Amino acid sequence: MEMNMKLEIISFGKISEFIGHQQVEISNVTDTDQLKSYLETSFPELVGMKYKLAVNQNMIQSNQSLKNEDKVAIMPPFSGG
Amino acid sequence: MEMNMKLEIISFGKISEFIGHQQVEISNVTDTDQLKSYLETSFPELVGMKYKLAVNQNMIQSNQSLKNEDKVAIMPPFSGG
Amino acid sequence: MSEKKIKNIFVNGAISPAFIADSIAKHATKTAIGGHSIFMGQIRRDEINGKFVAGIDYTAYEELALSQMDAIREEIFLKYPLNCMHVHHSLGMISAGEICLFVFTSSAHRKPAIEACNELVERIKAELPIWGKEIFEDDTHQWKENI
Amino acid sequence: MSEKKIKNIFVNGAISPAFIADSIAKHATKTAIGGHSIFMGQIRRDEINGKFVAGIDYTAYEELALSQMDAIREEIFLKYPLNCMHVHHSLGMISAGEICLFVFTSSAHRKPAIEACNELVERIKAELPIWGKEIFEDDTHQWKENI
Repeated sequence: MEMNMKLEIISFGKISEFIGHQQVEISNVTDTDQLKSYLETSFPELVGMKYKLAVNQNMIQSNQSLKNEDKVAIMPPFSGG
Repeated sequence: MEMNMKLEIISFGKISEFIGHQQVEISNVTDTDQLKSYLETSFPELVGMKYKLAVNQNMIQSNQSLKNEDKVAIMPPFSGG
Repeated sequence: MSEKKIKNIFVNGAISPAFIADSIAKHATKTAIGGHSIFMGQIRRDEINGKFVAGIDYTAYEELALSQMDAIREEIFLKYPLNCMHVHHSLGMISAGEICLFVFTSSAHRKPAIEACNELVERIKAELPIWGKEIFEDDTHQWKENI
Repeated sequence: MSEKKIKNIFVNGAISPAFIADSIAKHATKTAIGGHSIFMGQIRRDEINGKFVAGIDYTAYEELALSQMDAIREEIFLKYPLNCMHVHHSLGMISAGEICLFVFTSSAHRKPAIEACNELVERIKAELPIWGKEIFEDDTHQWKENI
Protein backbone atom coordinates (compact mmCIF):
# COMPACT_ATOMS: atom_id res chain seq x y z
CA MET A 1 0.00 0.00 0.00
CA GLU A 2 1.34 3.40 -0.97
CA MET A 3 1.11 6.23 1.60
CA ASN A 4 0.89 9.80 0.38
CA MET A 5 1.63 12.70 2.67
CA LYS A 6 1.58 16.44 2.18
CA LEU A 7 4.31 18.39 3.99
CA GLU A 8 5.17 22.07 4.14
CA ILE A 9 8.91 22.61 3.85
CA ILE A 10 10.64 25.78 5.03
CA SER A 11 14.37 26.40 5.19
CA PHE A 12 16.81 28.92 6.63
CA GLY A 13 20.32 30.28 6.32
CA LYS A 14 22.43 28.94 3.51
CA ILE A 15 19.98 26.06 2.94
CA SER A 16 17.35 28.62 1.92
CA GLU A 17 19.56 29.41 -1.08
CA PHE A 18 18.74 26.05 -2.68
CA ILE A 19 15.55 24.84 -0.95
CA GLY A 20 12.70 27.31 -1.16
CA HIS A 21 9.48 27.39 0.84
CA GLN A 22 7.34 24.63 -0.73
CA GLN A 23 4.53 22.12 -0.34
CA VAL A 24 5.61 18.59 -1.19
CA GLU A 25 3.54 15.51 -1.67
CA ILE A 26 5.60 12.41 -1.01
CA SER A 27 5.04 8.71 -0.70
CA ASN A 28 6.81 6.10 1.41
CA VAL A 29 7.99 8.66 3.94
CA THR A 30 6.61 8.16 7.43
CA ASP A 31 9.33 9.56 9.70
CA THR A 32 12.05 12.22 9.82
CA ASP A 33 14.90 9.82 8.97
CA GLN A 34 13.10 8.86 5.76
CA LEU A 35 12.42 12.51 5.06
CA LYS A 36 16.13 13.30 5.37
CA SER A 37 16.93 10.62 2.77
CA TYR A 38 14.25 12.03 0.50
CA LEU A 39 15.61 15.58 0.92
CA GLU A 40 19.21 14.55 0.31
CA THR A 41 18.17 12.79 -2.89
CA SER A 42 16.11 15.74 -4.10
CA PHE A 43 18.67 18.35 -2.99
CA PRO A 44 22.15 16.82 -3.24
CA GLU A 45 23.67 20.06 -1.85
CA LEU A 46 22.39 18.87 1.56
CA VAL A 47 24.61 15.79 1.56
CA GLY A 48 27.53 16.32 3.95
CA MET A 49 26.03 19.50 5.41
CA LYS A 50 25.15 19.74 9.07
CA TYR A 51 21.48 20.52 9.49
CA LYS A 52 18.63 19.95 11.90
CA LEU A 53 14.92 19.55 11.40
CA ALA A 54 12.07 21.07 13.36
CA VAL A 55 8.56 19.65 12.98
CA ASN A 56 5.72 22.02 13.83
CA GLN A 57 8.20 24.22 15.70
CA ASN A 58 9.71 21.42 17.76
CA MET A 59 13.39 20.67 17.33
CA ILE A 60 13.94 17.04 16.33
CA GLN A 61 16.66 15.30 18.32
CA SER A 62 16.02 11.71 17.20
CA ASN A 63 13.86 10.02 14.57
CA GLN A 64 10.19 10.96 14.84
CA SER A 65 7.11 9.95 12.88
CA LEU A 66 5.51 12.44 10.54
CA LYS A 67 1.87 13.03 9.77
CA ASN A 68 -0.01 14.68 6.95
CA GLU A 69 0.18 18.52 6.90
CA ASP A 70 3.24 18.70 9.16
CA LYS A 71 5.43 21.79 8.77
CA VAL A 72 9.09 20.83 8.55
CA ALA A 73 11.93 23.34 8.92
CA ILE A 74 15.42 22.56 7.62
CA MET A 75 18.03 24.49 9.56
CA PRO A 76 21.82 24.79 9.15
CA PRO A 77 23.95 25.47 12.27
CA PHE A 78 22.84 28.58 14.14
CA SER A 79 24.90 31.75 14.02
CA GLY A 80 23.07 34.33 16.10
CA GLY A 81 24.61 36.65 18.66
CA MET B 1 69.64 57.20 72.67
CA GLU B 2 66.17 58.55 72.01
CA MET B 3 65.01 58.82 68.37
CA ASN B 4 62.41 61.41 67.45
CA MET B 5 60.45 61.13 64.23
CA LYS B 6 57.78 63.31 62.64
CA LEU B 7 55.01 61.44 60.80
CA GLU B 8 51.93 62.61 58.96
CA ILE B 9 48.93 60.47 59.81
CA ILE B 10 45.84 60.24 57.61
CA SER B 11 42.90 57.91 58.06
CA PHE B 12 39.86 56.74 56.14
CA GLY B 13 36.42 55.20 56.52
CA LYS B 14 35.24 54.53 60.05
CA ILE B 15 38.75 55.08 61.41
CA SER B 16 38.55 58.71 60.28
CA GLU B 17 35.77 59.14 62.84
CA PHE B 18 38.27 58.88 65.71
CA ILE B 19 41.69 59.55 64.16
CA GLY B 20 41.91 62.86 62.36
CA HIS B 21 44.54 64.05 59.92
CA GLN B 22 47.52 64.98 62.12
CA GLN B 23 51.26 65.43 62.43
CA VAL B 24 52.75 63.36 65.23
CA GLU B 25 56.18 63.51 66.77
CA ILE B 26 57.05 60.21 68.32
CA SER B 27 60.07 58.57 69.90
CA ASN B 28 61.18 54.95 69.97
CA VAL B 29 59.20 54.09 66.85
CA THR B 30 61.30 52.93 63.91
CA ASP B 31 59.01 50.57 61.99
CA THR B 32 55.36 49.97 61.15
CA ASP B 33 54.86 47.25 63.80
CA GLN B 34 55.99 49.70 66.49
CA LEU B 35 53.77 52.38 64.96
CA LYS B 36 50.77 50.04 65.20
CA SER B 37 51.43 49.52 68.92
CA TYR B 38 51.75 53.26 69.39
CA LEU B 39 48.48 53.89 67.50
CA GLU B 40 46.57 51.21 69.41
CA THR B 41 47.74 52.73 72.69
CA SER B 42 46.82 56.25 71.63
CA PHE B 43 43.53 55.22 69.97
CA PRO B 44 42.14 52.19 71.81
CA GLU B 45 39.20 52.02 69.35
CA LEU B 46 41.72 50.54 66.89
CA VAL B 47 42.30 47.47 69.04
CA GLY B 48 40.52 44.47 67.52
CA MET B 49 39.71 46.33 64.31
CA LYS B 50 41.02 45.12 60.97
CA TYR B 51 43.11 47.81 59.33
CA LYS B 52 46.02 48.21 56.96
CA LEU B 53 48.73 50.84 56.69
CA ALA B 54 50.10 52.53 53.62
CA VAL B 55 53.39 54.42 53.83
CA ASN B 56 53.90 57.12 51.21
CA GLN B 57 51.14 55.52 49.12
CA ASN B 58 52.54 52.01 49.29
CA MET B 59 50.43 49.33 50.90
CA ILE B 60 52.30 47.67 53.75
CA GLN B 61 52.13 43.87 53.71
CA SER B 62 54.77 43.10 56.35
CA ASN B 63 56.77 45.12 58.86
CA GLN B 64 58.72 47.96 57.27
CA SER B 65 61.03 50.62 58.66
CA LEU B 66 59.86 54.21 58.88
CA LYS B 67 61.77 57.41 58.32
CA ASN B 68 61.23 61.00 59.28
CA GLU B 69 58.46 62.83 57.37
CA ASP B 70 56.76 59.63 56.17
CA LYS B 71 53.07 59.87 55.40
CA VAL B 72 51.15 56.99 56.95
CA ALA B 73 47.56 56.10 56.02
CA ILE B 74 45.41 53.99 58.34
CA MET B 75 42.75 52.15 56.36
CA PRO B 76 39.86 49.92 57.46
CA PRO B 77 38.67 47.15 55.07
CA PHE B 78 37.74 48.49 51.65
CA SER B 79 34.12 48.74 50.57
CA GLY B 80 34.10 50.22 47.10
CA GLY B 81 32.07 48.99 44.17
CA MET C 1 -3.17 26.37 32.15
CA SER C 2 -1.56 29.72 32.72
CA GLU C 3 -1.91 32.33 30.04
CA LYS C 4 1.55 33.18 28.96
CA LYS C 5 2.68 35.99 26.74
CA ILE C 6 5.83 35.14 24.86
CA LYS C 7 8.27 38.07 24.90
CA ASN C 8 9.62 39.26 21.57
CA ILE C 9 13.39 39.52 21.64
CA PHE C 10 13.72 40.63 18.01
CA VAL C 11 14.26 44.20 16.88
CA ASN C 12 14.59 45.35 13.30
CA GLY C 13 18.00 46.86 12.70
CA ALA C 14 20.79 47.70 15.09
CA ILE C 15 20.36 48.18 18.86
CA SER C 16 21.20 51.81 19.65
CA PRO C 17 23.17 53.06 22.66
CA ALA C 18 20.14 55.25 23.46
CA PHE C 19 17.92 52.16 23.67
CA ILE C 20 20.45 50.58 26.05
CA ALA C 21 20.63 53.75 28.17
CA ASP C 22 16.85 53.82 28.38
CA SER C 23 16.80 50.19 29.48
CA ILE C 24 19.39 50.92 32.19
CA ALA C 25 17.53 54.05 33.36
CA LYS C 26 14.30 52.07 33.84
CA HIS C 27 16.00 50.11 36.63
CA ALA C 28 16.60 53.13 38.88
CA THR C 29 13.26 52.52 40.61
CA LYS C 30 14.16 48.88 41.28
CA THR C 31 16.09 49.54 44.48
CA ALA C 32 16.50 45.88 45.42
CA ILE C 33 19.04 45.58 42.60
CA GLY C 34 22.73 45.83 43.50
CA GLY C 35 24.44 44.62 40.32
CA HIS C 36 23.77 44.68 36.59
CA SER C 37 25.60 42.63 34.00
CA ILE C 38 25.42 43.45 30.30
CA PHE C 39 26.75 41.72 27.23
CA MET C 40 26.63 43.37 23.82
CA GLY C 41 27.58 41.78 20.53
CA GLN C 42 29.01 44.18 17.96
CA ILE C 43 29.58 43.51 14.25
CA ARG C 44 33.27 43.22 13.40
CA ARG C 45 34.70 44.51 10.12
CA ASP C 46 36.60 41.25 9.65
CA GLU C 47 38.92 40.79 6.72
CA ILE C 48 38.38 37.44 5.01
CA ASN C 49 40.49 36.59 1.95
CA GLY C 50 41.19 40.25 1.34
CA LYS C 51 37.55 41.34 1.56
CA PHE C 52 36.05 43.29 4.45
CA VAL C 53 32.74 42.54 6.15
CA ALA C 54 30.38 45.48 5.66
CA GLY C 55 27.74 44.00 7.95
CA ILE C 56 25.70 40.96 8.87
CA ASP C 57 22.17 40.30 7.64
CA TYR C 58 20.32 38.38 10.36
CA THR C 59 17.32 36.15 9.80
CA ALA C 60 15.60 33.81 12.27
CA TYR C 61 12.95 31.15 12.55
CA GLU C 62 11.19 33.64 14.75
CA GLU C 63 8.37 31.57 16.27
CA LEU C 64 10.74 28.75 17.21
CA ALA C 65 13.43 31.16 18.46
CA LEU C 66 10.92 32.89 20.73
CA SER C 67 9.61 29.66 22.22
CA GLN C 68 13.20 28.42 22.73
CA MET C 69 14.10 31.75 24.37
CA ASP C 70 11.06 31.51 26.58
CA ALA C 71 12.19 28.11 27.87
CA ILE C 72 15.73 29.38 28.41
CA ARG C 73 14.40 32.43 30.28
CA GLU C 74 12.38 30.22 32.63
CA GLU C 75 15.34 27.94 33.30
CA ILE C 76 17.65 30.87 34.04
CA PHE C 77 15.13 32.47 36.40
CA LEU C 78 14.85 29.14 38.25
CA LYS C 79 18.62 28.74 38.44
CA TYR C 80 19.63 32.26 39.55
CA PRO C 81 18.03 34.77 41.95
CA LEU C 82 17.54 37.49 39.35
CA ASN C 83 15.49 40.64 39.59
CA CYS C 84 15.45 41.27 35.83
CA MET C 85 16.45 39.72 32.52
CA HIS C 86 16.29 41.40 29.12
CA VAL C 87 17.39 40.01 25.76
CA HIS C 88 17.29 41.81 22.42
CA HIS C 89 18.59 40.48 19.10
CA SER C 90 18.68 42.32 15.79
CA LEU C 91 17.15 41.14 12.52
CA GLY C 92 18.05 42.52 9.10
CA MET C 93 21.23 44.22 8.00
CA ILE C 94 23.50 45.41 10.82
CA SER C 95 26.60 47.33 9.79
CA ALA C 96 30.11 46.86 11.17
CA GLY C 97 30.42 48.77 14.46
CA GLU C 98 26.72 48.42 15.30
CA ILE C 99 25.26 46.36 18.13
CA CYS C 100 23.24 43.24 17.26
CA LEU C 101 22.81 41.56 20.67
CA PHE C 102 22.00 43.06 24.06
CA VAL C 103 21.70 40.82 27.14
CA PHE C 104 20.99 42.51 30.47
CA THR C 105 20.60 40.80 33.86
CA SER C 106 20.21 42.28 37.35
CA SER C 107 20.33 40.86 40.86
CA ALA C 108 20.70 41.97 44.47
CA HIS C 109 24.33 40.82 44.58
CA ARG C 110 26.68 40.74 41.62
CA LYS C 111 27.37 37.04 41.08
CA PRO C 112 23.94 35.82 39.90
CA ALA C 113 23.66 38.69 37.39
CA ILE C 114 27.14 37.99 36.01
CA GLU C 115 26.72 34.21 35.80
CA ALA C 116 23.22 34.39 34.32
CA CYS C 117 24.37 36.90 31.70
CA ASN C 118 27.24 34.64 30.61
CA GLU C 119 25.03 31.57 30.47
CA LEU C 120 22.38 33.44 28.48
CA VAL C 121 24.92 34.55 25.87
CA GLU C 122 26.20 30.99 25.44
CA ARG C 123 22.70 29.55 25.14
CA ILE C 124 21.48 32.26 22.75
CA LYS C 125 24.36 31.51 20.41
CA ALA C 126 23.99 27.73 20.66
CA GLU C 127 20.24 27.23 20.84
CA LEU C 128 18.37 29.99 19.01
CA PRO C 129 17.59 29.42 15.32
CA ILE C 130 19.15 32.65 14.06
CA TRP C 131 21.45 32.96 11.05
CA GLY C 132 23.93 35.63 10.13
CA LYS C 133 24.89 36.28 6.51
CA GLU C 134 28.17 38.19 6.36
CA ILE C 135 27.90 40.76 3.58
CA PHE C 136 31.24 41.90 2.17
CA GLU C 137 31.95 45.37 0.90
CA ASP C 138 31.81 44.04 -2.69
CA ASP C 139 28.26 42.67 -2.07
CA THR C 140 29.35 39.03 -2.06
CA HIS C 141 28.45 37.07 1.07
CA GLN C 142 29.15 34.03 3.21
CA TRP C 143 27.12 32.44 5.98
CA LYS C 144 28.48 32.82 9.48
CA GLU C 145 28.86 29.79 11.75
CA ASN C 146 29.12 29.94 15.52
CA ILE C 147 31.99 27.78 16.70
CA MET D 1 61.34 55.66 31.30
CA SER D 2 57.98 55.97 29.64
CA GLU D 3 55.86 58.93 30.49
CA LYS D 4 52.66 57.58 31.90
CA LYS D 5 49.47 59.41 32.58
CA ILE D 6 47.47 57.82 35.35
CA LYS D 7 43.79 57.60 34.38
CA ASN D 8 41.25 59.03 36.80
CA ILE D 9 38.50 56.53 37.52
CA PHE D 10 36.64 58.77 39.97
CA VAL D 11 33.54 60.79 39.15
CA ASN D 12 31.68 63.02 41.56
CA GLY D 13 28.18 61.76 42.08
CA ALA D 14 26.24 59.01 40.34
CA ILE D 15 27.11 57.57 36.91
CA SER D 16 24.24 58.41 34.57
CA PRO D 17 22.75 56.10 31.92
CA ALA D 18 23.51 58.87 29.40
CA PHE D 19 27.21 58.71 30.32
CA ILE D 20 27.13 54.94 29.81
CA ALA D 21 25.35 55.31 26.45
CA ASP D 22 27.93 57.82 25.34
CA SER D 23 30.72 55.46 26.35
CA ILE D 24 29.10 52.63 24.36
CA ALA D 25 28.51 54.86 21.32
CA LYS D 26 32.19 55.82 21.20
CA HIS D 27 33.05 52.21 20.35
CA ALA D 28 31.09 52.13 17.07
CA THR D 29 34.21 53.21 15.17
CA LYS D 30 36.26 50.41 16.75
CA THR D 31 35.24 47.75 14.26
CA ALA D 32 37.71 45.14 15.51
CA ILE D 33 35.49 44.72 18.58
CA GLY D 34 33.01 41.83 18.61
CA GLY D 35 31.91 41.71 22.24
CA HIS D 36 31.43 44.17 25.09
CA SER D 37 30.96 43.24 28.73
CA ILE D 38 29.63 45.71 31.27
CA PHE D 39 29.17 45.53 35.01
CA MET D 40 27.30 48.24 36.89
CA GLY D 41 26.96 48.53 40.64
CA GLN D 42 23.70 50.10 41.82
CA ILE D 43 22.88 51.32 45.35
CA ARG D 44 20.35 49.07 47.09
CA ARG D 45 17.71 50.47 49.41
CA ASP D 46 18.54 47.77 51.97
CA GLU D 47 16.55 47.47 55.16
CA ILE D 48 18.84 47.06 58.19
CA ASN D 49 17.24 46.79 61.63
CA GLY D 50 14.09 48.47 60.41
CA LYS D 51 15.88 51.39 58.76
CA PHE D 52 16.25 51.90 55.02
CA VAL D 53 19.44 52.90 53.22
CA ALA D 54 18.93 56.27 51.51
CA GLY D 55 22.30 56.14 49.79
CA ILE D 56 26.00 55.52 50.14
CA ASP D 57 28.59 58.25 50.64
CA TYR D 58 31.83 57.14 48.98
CA THR D 59 35.30 58.37 49.88
CA ALA D 60 38.66 57.07 48.70
CA TYR D 61 42.37 57.40 49.23
CA GLU D 62 42.40 58.71 45.69
CA GLU D 63 46.12 58.80 44.86
CA LEU D 64 46.65 55.26 46.15
CA ALA D 65 43.47 53.98 44.50
CA LEU D 66 44.54 55.39 41.14
CA SER D 67 48.01 53.88 41.31
CA GLN D 68 46.53 50.52 42.41
CA MET D 69 44.02 50.71 39.54
CA ASP D 70 46.80 51.52 37.13
CA ALA D 71 48.66 48.37 38.13
CA ILE D 72 45.48 46.29 37.87
CA ARG D 73 44.77 47.75 34.41
CA GLU D 74 48.23 46.79 33.18
CA GLU D 75 47.92 43.26 34.54
CA ILE D 76 44.51 42.76 32.96
CA PHE D 77 45.70 44.05 29.58
CA LEU D 78 48.62 41.60 29.75
CA LYS D 79 46.35 38.70 30.71
CA TYR D 80 43.50 39.19 28.21
CA PRO D 81 43.47 40.30 24.55
CA LEU D 82 41.31 43.37 25.12
CA ASN D 83 40.61 46.25 22.77
CA CYS D 84 39.31 48.56 25.51
CA MET D 85 38.90 48.82 29.26
CA HIS D 86 37.04 51.56 31.12
CA VAL D 87 36.42 51.87 34.86
CA HIS D 88 34.45 54.60 36.61
CA HIS D 89 33.66 54.80 40.34
CA SER D 90 31.55 57.39 42.09
CA LEU D 91 32.63 59.56 45.01
CA GLY D 92 30.25 61.43 47.30
CA MET D 93 26.63 60.67 48.07
CA ILE D 94 24.93 58.25 45.68
CA SER D 95 21.23 57.62 46.27
CA ALA D 96 19.49 54.26 46.23
CA GLY D 97 18.75 53.27 42.63
CA GLU D 98 21.71 55.18 41.23
CA ILE D 99 24.81 53.67 39.64
CA CYS D 100 28.14 53.95 41.50
CA LEU D 101 30.41 51.61 39.51
CA PHE D 102 30.76 51.14 35.75
CA VAL D 103 33.23 48.61 34.35
CA PHE D 104 33.36 48.18 30.56
CA THR D 105 35.61 45.82 28.60
CA SER D 106 35.71 45.01 24.88
CA SER D 107 37.45 42.37 22.79
CA ALA D 108 37.30 40.77 19.34
CA HIS D 109 35.62 37.66 20.73
CA ARG D 110 33.35 37.54 23.75
CA LYS D 111 35.30 35.49 26.29
CA PRO D 112 38.19 37.86 27.08
CA ALA D 113 35.82 40.80 27.55
CA ILE D 114 33.58 38.78 29.89
CA GLU D 115 36.40 37.28 31.94
CA ALA D 116 38.33 40.55 32.22
CA CYS D 117 35.20 42.39 33.32
CA ASN D 118 34.51 39.87 36.07
CA GLU D 119 38.10 39.92 37.28
CA LEU D 120 38.16 43.71 37.28
CA VAL D 121 35.03 43.90 39.44
CA GLU D 122 36.50 41.46 41.97
CA ARG D 123 39.80 43.30 42.13
CA ILE D 124 38.22 46.76 42.35
CA LYS D 125 36.19 45.61 45.36
CA ALA D 126 39.10 43.85 47.05
CA GLU D 127 42.06 46.08 46.27
CA LEU D 128 41.02 49.70 45.85
CA PRO D 129 41.04 51.90 48.99
CA ILE D 130 37.46 53.12 48.68
CA TRP D 131 34.95 53.28 51.52
CA GLY D 132 31.18 53.40 51.48
CA LYS D 133 29.22 54.95 54.33
CA GLU D 134 25.62 53.75 54.24
CA ILE D 135 23.36 56.66 55.09
CA PHE D 136 19.97 55.69 56.45
CA GLU D 137 16.78 57.63 55.84
CA ASP D 138 16.93 58.94 59.46
CA ASP D 139 20.46 60.34 58.79
CA THR D 140 22.24 57.76 60.94
CA HIS D 141 24.94 55.76 59.20
CA GLN D 142 27.04 52.62 59.21
CA TRP D 143 30.20 51.77 57.31
CA LYS D 144 29.83 49.18 54.57
CA GLU D 145 32.21 46.23 54.41
CA ASN D 146 32.84 44.14 51.31
CA ILE D 147 32.64 40.46 52.18
